[in-house]
Amino acid sequence: MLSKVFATIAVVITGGLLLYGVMDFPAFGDPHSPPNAGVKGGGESISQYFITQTYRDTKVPNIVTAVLADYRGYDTMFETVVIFAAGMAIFAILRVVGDNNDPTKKELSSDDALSQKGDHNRIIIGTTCRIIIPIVQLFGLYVVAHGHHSPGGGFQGGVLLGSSFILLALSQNLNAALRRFSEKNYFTLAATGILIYAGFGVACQILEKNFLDYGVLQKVLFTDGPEMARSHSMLGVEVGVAFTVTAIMFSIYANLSSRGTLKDGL
Amino acid sequence: MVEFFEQHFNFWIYVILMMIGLWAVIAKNNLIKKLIGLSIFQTAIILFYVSLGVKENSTIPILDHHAPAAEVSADPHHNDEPSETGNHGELHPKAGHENDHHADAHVGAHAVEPDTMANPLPHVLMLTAIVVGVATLGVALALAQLIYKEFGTLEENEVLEIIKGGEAND
Amino acid sequence: MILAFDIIILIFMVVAAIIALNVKDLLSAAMIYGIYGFLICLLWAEMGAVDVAFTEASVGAGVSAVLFIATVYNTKRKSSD
Amino acid sequence: MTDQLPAIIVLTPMFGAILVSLLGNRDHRICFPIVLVSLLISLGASFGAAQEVFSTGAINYFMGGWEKPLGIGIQLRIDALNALVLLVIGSVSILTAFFSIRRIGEKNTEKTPQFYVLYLLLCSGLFGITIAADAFNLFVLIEVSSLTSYGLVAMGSSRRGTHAAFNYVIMGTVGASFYLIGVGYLYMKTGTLNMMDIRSILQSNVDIANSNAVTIAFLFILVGIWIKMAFFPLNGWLPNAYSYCPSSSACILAPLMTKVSVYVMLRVMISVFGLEWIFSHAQWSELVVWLAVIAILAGSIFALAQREIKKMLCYLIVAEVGYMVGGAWLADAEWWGLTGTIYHIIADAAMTLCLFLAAGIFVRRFNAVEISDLEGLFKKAPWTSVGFVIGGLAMIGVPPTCGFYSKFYLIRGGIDAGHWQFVAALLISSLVNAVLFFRIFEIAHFGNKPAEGHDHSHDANADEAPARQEAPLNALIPLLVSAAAILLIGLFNGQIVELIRVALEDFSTLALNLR
Repeated sequence: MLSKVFATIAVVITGGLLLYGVMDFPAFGDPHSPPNAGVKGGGESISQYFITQTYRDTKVPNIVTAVLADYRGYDTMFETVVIFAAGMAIFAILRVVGDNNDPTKKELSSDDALSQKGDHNRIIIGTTCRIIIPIVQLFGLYVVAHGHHSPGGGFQGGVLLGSSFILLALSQNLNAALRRFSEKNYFTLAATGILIYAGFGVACQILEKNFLDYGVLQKVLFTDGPEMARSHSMLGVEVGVAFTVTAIMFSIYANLSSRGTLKDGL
Repeated sequence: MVEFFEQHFNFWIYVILMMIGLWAVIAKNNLIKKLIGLSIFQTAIILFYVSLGVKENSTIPILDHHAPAAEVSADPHHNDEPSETGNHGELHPKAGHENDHHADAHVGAHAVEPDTMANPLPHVLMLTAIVVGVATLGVALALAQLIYKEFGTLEENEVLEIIKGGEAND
Repeated sequence: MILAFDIIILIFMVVAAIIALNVKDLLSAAMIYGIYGFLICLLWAEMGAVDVAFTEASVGAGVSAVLFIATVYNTKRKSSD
Repeated sequence: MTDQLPAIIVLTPMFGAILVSLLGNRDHRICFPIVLVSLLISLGASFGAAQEVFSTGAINYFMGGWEKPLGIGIQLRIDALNALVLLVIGSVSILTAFFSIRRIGEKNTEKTPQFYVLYLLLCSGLFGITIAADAFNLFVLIEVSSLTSYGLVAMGSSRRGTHAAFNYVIMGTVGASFYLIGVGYLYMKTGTLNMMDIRSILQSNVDIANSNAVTIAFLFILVGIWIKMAFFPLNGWLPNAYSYCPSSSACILAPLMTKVSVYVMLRVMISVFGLEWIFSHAQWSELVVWLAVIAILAGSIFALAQREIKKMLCYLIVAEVGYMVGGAWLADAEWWGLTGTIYHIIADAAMTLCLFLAAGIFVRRFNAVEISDLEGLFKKAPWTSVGFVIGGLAMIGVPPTCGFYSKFYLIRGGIDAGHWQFVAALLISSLVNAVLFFRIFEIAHFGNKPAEGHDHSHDANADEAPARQEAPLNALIPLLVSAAAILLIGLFNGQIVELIRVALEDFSTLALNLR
C-alpha cells in the first residue's frame, strides 16, 4: 500500500513537471515550431534540409529510410547492435546448455488451460499457416527491398521474416521451425548482418573517407555518381539489418517459449 | 486554459499515458504487469516524439518521385502561406536553387515545400527507440522467466519474502 | 491529420492501457496490450509517421505481444493485481 | 589514418564481438586473444587520439561525412575531457579481461563466447558514449551498454542476482527513458540534436534559454543520468546487482558504468547546457550539493552496516558518486570542485577496479564472501593483500594514493564555494572508510575469532603452506597493476590536474571564467 502512495506521489510530480514544460510548446501541428522549421538565429533547419535535399543527395524518395540508413546510419548500426546484444543477453540468461534431462518440465496447473498439447497439430491452423508463411516471407522480402520507395526497410522486413518463423513454430512446433533455422544458423546470420552493415562502413574507410560515407563506393559499385552509390549502399545496409533482426527475433521467441531449452516450445 | 488544452491535446495524452505506465512500473506487484507498464511508458515517449514532428495539412515523408511536377505545387493551401511568416520566405530561394541542380524531368517533384511533409527526423529516432524497447522487453521477459523458475512466483512481494527467508536461514 | 480521429484513438489508447494494467488474467493483459499496440500504430499512420506505424504494427502489436504470451504461458496466468 | 581514430576506437571492440560470436563457438580458446587484440587496438587508438588532442586540439569526426549544416549527421568529438576517460575505459577493460579468463573457464564454460561478446559490446558502448556529440546517439549507446550490462549481471547463478538484475533492467530503462524525454524537450525548443548546436542556440537565444521547457529538459536528463549512476535516493538497483553478479562482470561494471555516467553528466552540464546557464537558471543547485552530502553520508552509513565485502564496496560506490556529483555542482569561482570531480573519475575507476578485483579474488580463491571470512588473509596471500591494502588506503585517502588528492581538490572547491557541509561530509566519509578498512585489515591480519589463539600454533608451523594460496597470476597481475595505477595517479596528480585544467580551459571561452 505504501508503495502505491509513493508511486502516486512520484508519478504526479513527474507528470506535473512534464506538463509545466509543455506549456511552453508551440501548438500541436504548428509547421513553424523549432523541430519543424529551426529556430531564429540558429543554423538551417535540419528537418527542412532533410525534406528538401534528401532526394538530391541520395536519390531515395523515402526520406525516413534515407535519414535512417545514411544521415544517421551510425545510430542505426548501433540499434542493430542493441538487437544483437539482446539476443546474446537472452542466450546468456536463459539458455539451458548441454544435454539436460529437462528438469524444468512444466507443472500443469489447473489454470493453464493453454497448455493442451493437442492444439498444435490441428489441421485448419496447420494448413492455413502453410499457405500464409510463404506469403509473409515474400512480403517481408519485398518490404526490405522496397524500403526506399515505400514505408518499410530492414527492421520492418526483418521482423516480418522473423515472425514468419515464429508462426511456423506456433502452428506446428518449435522443432519444426528449428529444423529449418537452427540455433547455430541464426546466430551466424545475426553476426553476418552486423558484419554486412559495418562492412559497408569500413569499405568507405578503406577508400579514405569517413565511416559510412557511402558516396565514395561509386568506384566499387560502378554507379553513375555518388547519389546512386548511396542509394545502393542503403539497400545493402538494410539487408544487413534485416538479417540480424530476423535471426534475433526468432531466437528471442525460441528461447522465451521453451524456457531456454529449445525443446517443445509453446 | 481551454485553448492550451486544445492545442496540446496530444501532449496531454502523452503525459497521461506516461503517468499510467510509470505508476504501473513502480506500484504493480506482478512482474509481467510491471513490464506492460514499462512498454506503455516507452510508447508514451514515442508518442511525444512523433507529435513533435506533426504539421497540419501535411503528408507522409515520402517523395512522390514519379508524379508530374505540377501536382505537388498545385496544392492551393500553400499559395498564401509565405505572407504569414517571415521565416517562410527565406526558404523559397533555396528551393529555387535546388532546381538548378536538377535538369531532369521530375524536377518539380523534389523541389518540395517543406511544410507539406511531416518532419522525418522524429520518425527516424523513434524507429530506433521502438527497436531498443523490444530488445529490453525481451531481456526483461527472459529474466522474469528465470525468476519464476527459481522462486516459483512472479509476485514481487513473494519474491522478496523468499529472499528474506533465505537470508534468515543463513 | 484529422483531429476527431486523433482524439478518438487517443482516448481508446488510454482506456486500453488502463484495462491492460488492471486485468487480473495476464493472458488477457497481453492480448489487450496487443490491441493497445495496434491502436497506437493506427494513430501514427494517421499522424503521417508511416514507417513508425509499420514498425509498431510488427514489433509492438505483433512480436511484443507474442513474447508476453510466451512468457505467461511458461509461468503463471493469474496475477494478484 | 589519425583522422579515423574516433571510429576505430568505437568500432574495433564491436568487430571483435562479431568475430567472437562467429568463431568462438567452435573453440573457446580463440575468444580471449580476439578480446585482447581488439581492446589493445582501441587503447592504442585512444592514446593516439589523446596525444593528438593535447598537441593540436579537439578531433571532430562526422559519420558519413555529413558535416554541413551541423546536425544532419552524427558528430563524434574527442576533446581533452573525454580523451582521459577513453584511456581509463581502455585500461580498465584490458585489466578486467585478464581477470576474466579463468573464471569463465571454470563455470558456465558453454557461455564463454557470449560472455565475451557482451563484454566487448559493453566496451564499444562505453567508448561510444564517451565520444558522442549527438544527444540522441548518446541515448542509443547508453542502451547498448545497458543491455549488455543486464546480460552480464544476470549471468551469475545466484537466485538473488536474478531478482537484482530484473530491478536493474527496470530502473535502467526508466533512467534511459527519462533521458530520452529530456532530449525530446530540448529538441522541441531548439530543433536540433547536436550538442554544440544546442549549446550555441541556448547561448544566442535568450527566449529559448529562459523557457520552462529547457529547464524541465535539464531536470529530466539529470534525473535519468542520476538513475544510471545510482545517485543516492535512486541507488536502489546498484548494491544487489553488483554484489550478486559474477566477479568478472562486477570488475568491469563497477569501475566503469557509474564513472561513465558521471562523465555523461559533466558532458551534459558543460557542453550541452553550459555551466553559465546552469548556475544562473537552476536556483536549486544548492539543493544538489545537499543531496550529494546526503548521498555521501548514507552511502557511508550503509557501508558500515554490511557484512559482505562486495556489498560494502557497492555502498562505497554510492558514497563516491556523491563526491563526484557534489564536486560538479559546487560552482566555486576557480572550478576546483569540477577539477576534483574529473580527477576523481580517473582515480575512482582505479580504486574501484582494485578493490573489486581483490574482492573477486577473495571469492574465487578463499571463498570469502563476508568480511569475517578474511581471517588470516595477509599471511595466506601477501601479494593480494598488498593490492587490497593499497586500494583500501586510497579509499580512505592516505597521501601518496590518488584518493587523497581527489579529496584534496574537492575539499578545496568546497571551501572556496563556502559549502562547509560538503567538506564535513567528505571528512566524515573518510573517517568511516578508515573504520571500515582498518576493521578488515585487523581481521585479515590477526583474525577475529576467539579460537584464533588456538589456531595460531597451526599457522606458526605451517607458515609456507598458506603462501601457496596466492591468487593465480592472471588475477594477481591486474590487481597489482591497478594498485600501481592508484599510486601513479596519485604521484602524478599535478600533471593530470594540469591536463584537466587545460580541458576546462577549452570551454572557458564561452562559459567558464577561469581566473
